[in-house]
Amino acid sequence: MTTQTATAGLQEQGGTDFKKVGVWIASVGIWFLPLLWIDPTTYAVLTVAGLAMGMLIFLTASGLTLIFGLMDVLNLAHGAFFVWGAYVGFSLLNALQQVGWVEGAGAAQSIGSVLLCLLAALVVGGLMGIVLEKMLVRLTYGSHLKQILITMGASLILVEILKVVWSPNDEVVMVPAAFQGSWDIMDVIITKFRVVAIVVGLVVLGGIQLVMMRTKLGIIVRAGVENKEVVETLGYNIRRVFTGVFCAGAALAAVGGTMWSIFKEQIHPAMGEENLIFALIVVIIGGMGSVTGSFLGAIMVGLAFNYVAYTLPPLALGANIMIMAVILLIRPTGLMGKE
Amino acid sequence: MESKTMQPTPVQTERENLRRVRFTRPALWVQLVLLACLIAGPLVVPSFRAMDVMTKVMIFAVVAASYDLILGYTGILSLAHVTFFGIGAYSMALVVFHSGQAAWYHIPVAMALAVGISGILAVALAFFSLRVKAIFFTMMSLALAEFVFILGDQWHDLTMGEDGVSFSLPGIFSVNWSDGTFLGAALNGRLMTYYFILVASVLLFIGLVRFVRSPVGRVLKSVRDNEQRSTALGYKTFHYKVLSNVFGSVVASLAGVLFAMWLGYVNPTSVLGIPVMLNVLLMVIIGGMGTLYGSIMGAAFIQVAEAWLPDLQKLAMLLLPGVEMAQRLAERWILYFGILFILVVIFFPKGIVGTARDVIARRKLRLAQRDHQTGL
Amino acid sequence: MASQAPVVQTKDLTIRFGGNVAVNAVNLTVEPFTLKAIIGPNGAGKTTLFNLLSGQYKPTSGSIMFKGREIAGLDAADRTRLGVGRSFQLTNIFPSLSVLENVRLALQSKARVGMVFWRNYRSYSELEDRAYELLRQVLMDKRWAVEAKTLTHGEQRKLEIAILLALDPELLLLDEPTAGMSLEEVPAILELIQQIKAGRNRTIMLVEHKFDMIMTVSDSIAVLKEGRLICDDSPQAVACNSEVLEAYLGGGVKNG
Amino acid sequence: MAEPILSLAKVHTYIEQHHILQGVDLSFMPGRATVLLGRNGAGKSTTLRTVMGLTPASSGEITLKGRAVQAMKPYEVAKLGVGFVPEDQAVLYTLSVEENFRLAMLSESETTWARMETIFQLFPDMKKFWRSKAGVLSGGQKQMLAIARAFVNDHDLLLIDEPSKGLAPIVVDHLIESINHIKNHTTVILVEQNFYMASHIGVDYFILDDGRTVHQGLMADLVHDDGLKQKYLGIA
Repeated sequence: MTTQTATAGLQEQGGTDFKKVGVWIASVGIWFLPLLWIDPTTYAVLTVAGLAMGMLIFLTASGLTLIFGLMDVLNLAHGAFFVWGAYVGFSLLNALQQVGWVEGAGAAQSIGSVLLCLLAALVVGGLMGIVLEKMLVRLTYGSHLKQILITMGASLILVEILKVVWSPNDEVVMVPAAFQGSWDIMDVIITKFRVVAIVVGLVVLGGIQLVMMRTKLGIIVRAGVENKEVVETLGYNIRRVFTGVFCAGAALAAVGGTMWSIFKEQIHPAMGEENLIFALIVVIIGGMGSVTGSFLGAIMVGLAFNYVAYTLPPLALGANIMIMAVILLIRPTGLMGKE
Repeated sequence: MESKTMQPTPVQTERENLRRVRFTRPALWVQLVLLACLIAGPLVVPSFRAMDVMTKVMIFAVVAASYDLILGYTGILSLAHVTFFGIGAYSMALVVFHSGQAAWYHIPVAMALAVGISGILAVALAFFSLRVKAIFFTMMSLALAEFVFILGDQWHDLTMGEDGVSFSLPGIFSVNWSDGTFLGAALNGRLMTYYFILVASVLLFIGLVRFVRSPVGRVLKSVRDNEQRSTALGYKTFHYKVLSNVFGSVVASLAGVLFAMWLGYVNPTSVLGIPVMLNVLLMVIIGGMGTLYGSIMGAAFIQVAEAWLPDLQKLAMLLLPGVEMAQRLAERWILYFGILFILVVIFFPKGIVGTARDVIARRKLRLAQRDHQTGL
Repeated sequence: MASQAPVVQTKDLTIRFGGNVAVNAVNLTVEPFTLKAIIGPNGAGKTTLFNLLSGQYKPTSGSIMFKGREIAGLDAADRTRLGVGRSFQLTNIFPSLSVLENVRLALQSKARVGMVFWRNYRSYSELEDRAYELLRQVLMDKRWAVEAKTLTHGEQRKLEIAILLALDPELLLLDEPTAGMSLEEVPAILELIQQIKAGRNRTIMLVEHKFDMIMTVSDSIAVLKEGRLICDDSPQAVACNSEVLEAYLGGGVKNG
Repeated sequence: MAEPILSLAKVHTYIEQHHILQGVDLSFMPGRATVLLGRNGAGKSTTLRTVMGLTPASSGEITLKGRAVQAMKPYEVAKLGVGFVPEDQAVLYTLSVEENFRLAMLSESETTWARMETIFQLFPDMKKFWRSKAGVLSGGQKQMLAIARAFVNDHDLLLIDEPSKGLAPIVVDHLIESINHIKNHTTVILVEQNFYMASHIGVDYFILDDGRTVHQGLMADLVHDDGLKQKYLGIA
């Protein structure tokens, strides 16, 4: 009898898998629709831009979704980590320019300077995450309202401090020489840094998946998303895991900010808030708590934004909100969200 | 049976007592004094700045109270409340602006537009996101707020973009209209607009109070307490949440119409921006969530602070002339705002009115206990 | 005759949670103005059956007729309006509202003025008076003004029954009304149930573990085991049924 | 006489405003399986959860191997060598069986993996479904997993909450067999409504009622005491 129920369970899964394939084909197919009014060359350029943008949004969204899934915390200060990452990267690039590693630098120096920036952002973001979690977020577990208010307050403070340390105005970011310019592949212009962005996004996705699927830490985090109490009674300090995940999420957001600043070649203090909106949409689309879901969501948002922005610029964000609404109508918990 | 007709039950006694003190309870007097101050204010203190602050307090008290209905009484955290306020403000501005010449009927048309658009939008927002976890609503509302802001900022043909829209009001509300003096104060368009806003915001506020004290308000309270139980009593809790959300949003949009009338100018940052939303949120929390009257306190606190904080900044700069960092810090008043925000949430979660009510309730309890003991 | 139609009639009522069949093809009939007790070991599906009847869950298959009308597709609020009242295993009241308000809200729902938003709720004085009357019935009138969370456990259960009576349901579903009560408090609840039954205008279904209590109050007893209805008979017949005893003493009687 | 491995003295626990444990006194001897009995809502599960620190005691003392643990966090109690099997087959559905076991291992050492061999002998299904998600297991298999999981570490004390809940009789028999095997190495405290299971595992018993200890003794005596069973357990 026991084996019967088990096989029944497996069959059931097989059934949903089949349905899933159909949905997958349909949802991939939709992305070729813009070809009806956009010429193929432009479409290819927009697609690369959209993928790059999606990857960068994913950096912010992955942390947001993990923090929500594990800790049930909606962290509205996530945009602040992002913008701090951007400014740290900007300052470090300025400093590196003094030693000639940025403009007019060789390939190795260019790669080195970007890696240094990412490392600096990682450290700063991570530290900010730990401090924020230990000082403030810890007080708000269990109350969404308090979380939202406190993290929003923290976000205001962090962005204001940023304006004091740097300036409230736009700044131009220098791009390391090796990443300036673009390649021309059969009339398709591909900006070099977009490719870097895609690579970094894929590396981060791979890294997260590796840690989550292959390590003990990953098992603990996934188990914590499902049932915190069981994890605690098995002898793990879930609070420490919380701090760790919050720190990692903040670090990822800061890395995303640095990448974004080089990608856009300019920064301003409100960019964290703007990116947070994208990340929230992505997290809702993907299903709160799912890294894979937010990856898919980020790609969708990045692509849709670029296709629509090319056709009707002011409606680009609106298109993403429409996608979100449609997905919520079909699946109220998002693409990969738990029921 | 006879004893029932002879002796009123304690419930009936209490009701009778309440009815008897209807016109003598202290809260009523506080309200009347407040109203009298608002009516006499512009006549007694003929300062435009004072009148400006008073008007903004009235309007934002209504916005904050309507937000409290959603946040405090229904337990939904919306970040799009100011969006509805902005829709009202833009309705007023654009109706006049696009018709070229202001006419008296533009005001009711703008109000109808505000109610219609925000009503439909509120229903749609609630329908999409209230069915699942409440947290979805928050995120959806934030996205909506951002979207409407971008529309206001970039749909240049309709909204004039970030430059905003200036317009003049018709008839006796026009800044150019004046007709001698009244009780020593200049009788002009400003004053008439002020009184119009006074009447309208008092009516809106009374509407909110009535809503909260109606059977619907009681159901909302029960939903916050134990939603499953409300459902088992036969209440469709989803409908109640939608109703209160729509009612609150519509009131906010009407307040937006009043705000536009007062300023004669709207732009995206002043009526749609996230900082305005945070302002309103802070008003509700400082005043006390779920108290409605707290909104008046909260609105007064924030508006007064905003009006006179720049003076404080100038003072700080005078006192510390050489320190550049101090000046930069003084400029960033949102920083203090953020700190205040966190401190209030952590240390003063019940707000002014909520804390006051707690103190009064505790004192009553202590008195009752003492009576009980001495009675023995 | 229409009045003789059973109050509740389920046909092949089934609900699955994943692979687990919590209620399995249950055919149950409850006659008007009788008291039917539902017993069975833990995990037998008693509370799940109640959840199906009151609309907290939707059945996977099967039908539920209430006074000859199919209700399986209706939600909990609609069923309450039709006359299905439900008490919960864990005490389920509005903790921060007053005792009177707890009952008044139930009456307000029944009076269908819940959607009124322009009148003061206190202007419906008849609801308040009726609520007080009901509190008197369950001997709780002295406590009308306090917050419900300050009541003792037994008082909260009494309040719950007052709320249930306020809904004026034809069918009362009582899920372990004495659970977690101290032994001194049980007789009062028992008396209350007897009193409701003596009124001859309501049908009661009762989930209870206290076997002696069930034997005295019920007209018939249905026994569930692993989601199946294994017996539905008079109290005397059920008490002698060997399968029932086995179900009660646990799964292993035949092996041990 | 030996020191008790775990003892509770005048323990009170509140869940929100409900006073669940109202002065529980218990002591458990090492090496003797003990069953906590009592009707629904008597406070049995809460007793285990209070020992684990999941619903902290508001007053009273809990002593584990001579150390006061009432103020400890669940993970600290677990690290002192206490295994806990919660009710309702609390395995992690989205993790594979393998990952469920790896999660439970406090250290993934040679000896731990050696222990797995014994577990596979006791629970052959665990080997069979090693790579499957725990969510696809049947109720009985999930319960097996939850218990087997607690067996991978060298626990001194194992708290098991209603393992038989919702299981078919044949599965219950298998469970009894495997818990009796564990009993030889570890002190077991079992909360159980199923009297058949309780009587086949327990050596000592306690009866709780209304959050208080009302009776205690040897299981062998209780089996024949119909009066007591009727009074506190509602069975005869």
